[in-house]
Amino acid sequence: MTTKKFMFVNRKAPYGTVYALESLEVVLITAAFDQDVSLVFMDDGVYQLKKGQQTKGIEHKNFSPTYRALEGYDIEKLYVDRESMTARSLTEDDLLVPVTVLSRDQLTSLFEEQDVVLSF
Amino acid sequence: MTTKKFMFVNRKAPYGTVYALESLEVVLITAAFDQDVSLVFMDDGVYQLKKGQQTKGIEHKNFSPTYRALEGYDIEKLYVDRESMTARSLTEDDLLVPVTVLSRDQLTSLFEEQDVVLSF
Amino acid sequence: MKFGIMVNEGPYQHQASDTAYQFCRAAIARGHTVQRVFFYHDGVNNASRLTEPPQDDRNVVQRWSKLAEEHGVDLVVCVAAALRRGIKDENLAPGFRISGLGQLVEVGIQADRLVVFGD
Amino acid sequence: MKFGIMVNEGPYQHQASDTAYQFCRAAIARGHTVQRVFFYHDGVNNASRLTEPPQDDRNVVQRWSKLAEEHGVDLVVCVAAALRRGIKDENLAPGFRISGLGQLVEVGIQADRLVVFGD
Amino acid sequence: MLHIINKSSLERGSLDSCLELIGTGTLLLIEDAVYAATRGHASSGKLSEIAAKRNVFVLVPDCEARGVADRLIEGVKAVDYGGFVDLVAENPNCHSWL
Amino acid sequence: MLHIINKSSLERGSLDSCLELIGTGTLLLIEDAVYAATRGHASSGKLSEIAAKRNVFVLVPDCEARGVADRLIEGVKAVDYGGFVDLVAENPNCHSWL
Repeated sequence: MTTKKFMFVNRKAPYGTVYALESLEVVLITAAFDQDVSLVFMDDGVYQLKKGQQTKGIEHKNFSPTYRALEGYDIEKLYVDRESMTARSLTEDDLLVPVTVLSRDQLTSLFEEQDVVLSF
Repeated sequence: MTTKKFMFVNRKAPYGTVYALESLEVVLITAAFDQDVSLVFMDDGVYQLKKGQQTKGIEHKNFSPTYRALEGYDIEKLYVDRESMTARSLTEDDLLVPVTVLSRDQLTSLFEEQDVVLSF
Repeated sequence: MKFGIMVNEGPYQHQASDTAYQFCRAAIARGHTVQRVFFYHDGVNNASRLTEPPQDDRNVVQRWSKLAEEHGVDLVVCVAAALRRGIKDENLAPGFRISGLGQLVEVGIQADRLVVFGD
Repeated sequence: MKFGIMVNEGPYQHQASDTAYQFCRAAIARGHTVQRVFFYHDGVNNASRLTEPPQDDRNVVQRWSKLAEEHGVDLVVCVAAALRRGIKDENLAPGFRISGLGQLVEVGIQADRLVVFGD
Repeated sequence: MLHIINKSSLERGSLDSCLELIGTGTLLLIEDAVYAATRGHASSGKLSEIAAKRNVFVLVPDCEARGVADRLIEGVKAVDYGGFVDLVAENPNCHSWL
Repeated sequence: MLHIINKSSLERGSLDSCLELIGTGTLLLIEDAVYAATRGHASSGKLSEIAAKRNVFVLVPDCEARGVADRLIEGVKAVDYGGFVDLVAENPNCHSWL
């Protein structure tokens, strides 16, 4: 089967809307099709990776452990926008998983080399 | 029946979402209940009143003539936020109906004297 | 105190319906009355009896139905908004009823506070 | 050229479904192929055969069904998203079918372009 | 008046618009709006200013869900859903900035 | 790359985020995003700057619906739905900034 470069751009915070959760479902399926999968977290999307999410009070399913499981599906290209982290005072220590922090210029290049870009 | 002060705050552009259209439906019903109705247009909501809307190309119903019909339902308190107009380079001449343009301080007072405030 | 509640977004896509539900439960626990929850815009989709969320997630529709059953909360779905979106008696969950926008205005007049939850 | 389309919002609440539909029609008019429209998130609500918009407004669901009938466009509703929101075979409009997320990935691989419409 | 904000201040304009009109009102941040009240966040400065003059509340279950309950700025008060109900009851009217 | 924006630049951050990453790409404004390309709009200045260097398009039916087709800034090109299709076809890939 053809292998294409799929990039998933996560720009929304978790729980306020369903996009982060349902995006993860697409990511897992795409990996199962042996595609080249990249995840980008920018703007409020960086909050998806925040450690310490406790969803009992809002009675939502806490899906943040799934990010830790991505490695098991060979999804290892996790990119985070540096400026989005800074505007939210987040550091790599605040995140659930190891990520590659990119500048805006690096992100621009990454976008341009993709075949399919899905934004959630 | 009790008369209360109902204020409808319109902050969204028309057509991109349904809120402007469905908000108008609530406004008309509220007037039919003989309540004291005020409409505020601020942020992108001021675009709801823009003259010259032609929706054939997007195949939506053009509901902007309804604003002209409000007077017939005795809905005459239409307020527009001055700063929102300025940021969008709109003047009263651009609008479908006569409105009262208010400063932020005047709007603040108006909000505080309401019984029920509905935002769309 | 008597509360009216308005819900403007459907289940799951936005947190609005969740927060509205938690607000209602807390209000009842405080001894207040939730006179009516009015579902407008995509909020009408909260009334679909056909939803089947995953086992490990909350069931938004059932929670509303249970609130109606246990506390007599009047769950009203706007008929015009519901027709636009395909909510009818045939797929209406228990505890909900379909009626006009007048029900929203009425609760706005009668309740001490009307609280809106949306996007 | 072969296009895949993804629609992430329901009918009427957002313009996404309208723009996606106009895009499909224009693509077909240009001689392109729309291989599949995949409905995800609240987009699954585009598949409800129960919607009844006012007479003077467009009928979003029927337009999609007609596109499928006249141009053989494959309209696929994500099963997981549809179960969460109450779209099932019993309220599914003509021309739509319910299937898995794999159908989205497949069209992403096979089509020359995948275009997303949402909020 | 109780002003209720549920959107991220970096994604939407509702917090900024609200702060222009807050007058003597009270502010409650819920859902994605709670991030604005976290230390070092781009909006935290303006929230601190407001919190020095007005009552500013955040909904704790939403902070916990997002993993930010331990990094709220000074001067912001925490409430649960019951506290949310009390705020609505105590204030003469309320406005959800949708 | 074709960048597609459908949100008002005064309500959401998607135009600003996109402009940071536009590189050598092309920009298409649809739905509520078209307002940004109108004369005197708070975002029109930055759009003019981009339009001097890159291709910037607006979707005409969306401009007409909103009553702003006659006040587009210089340098922005108008397309209909067919032109939208052509832009997607001509560019190697596309990104809808949702």
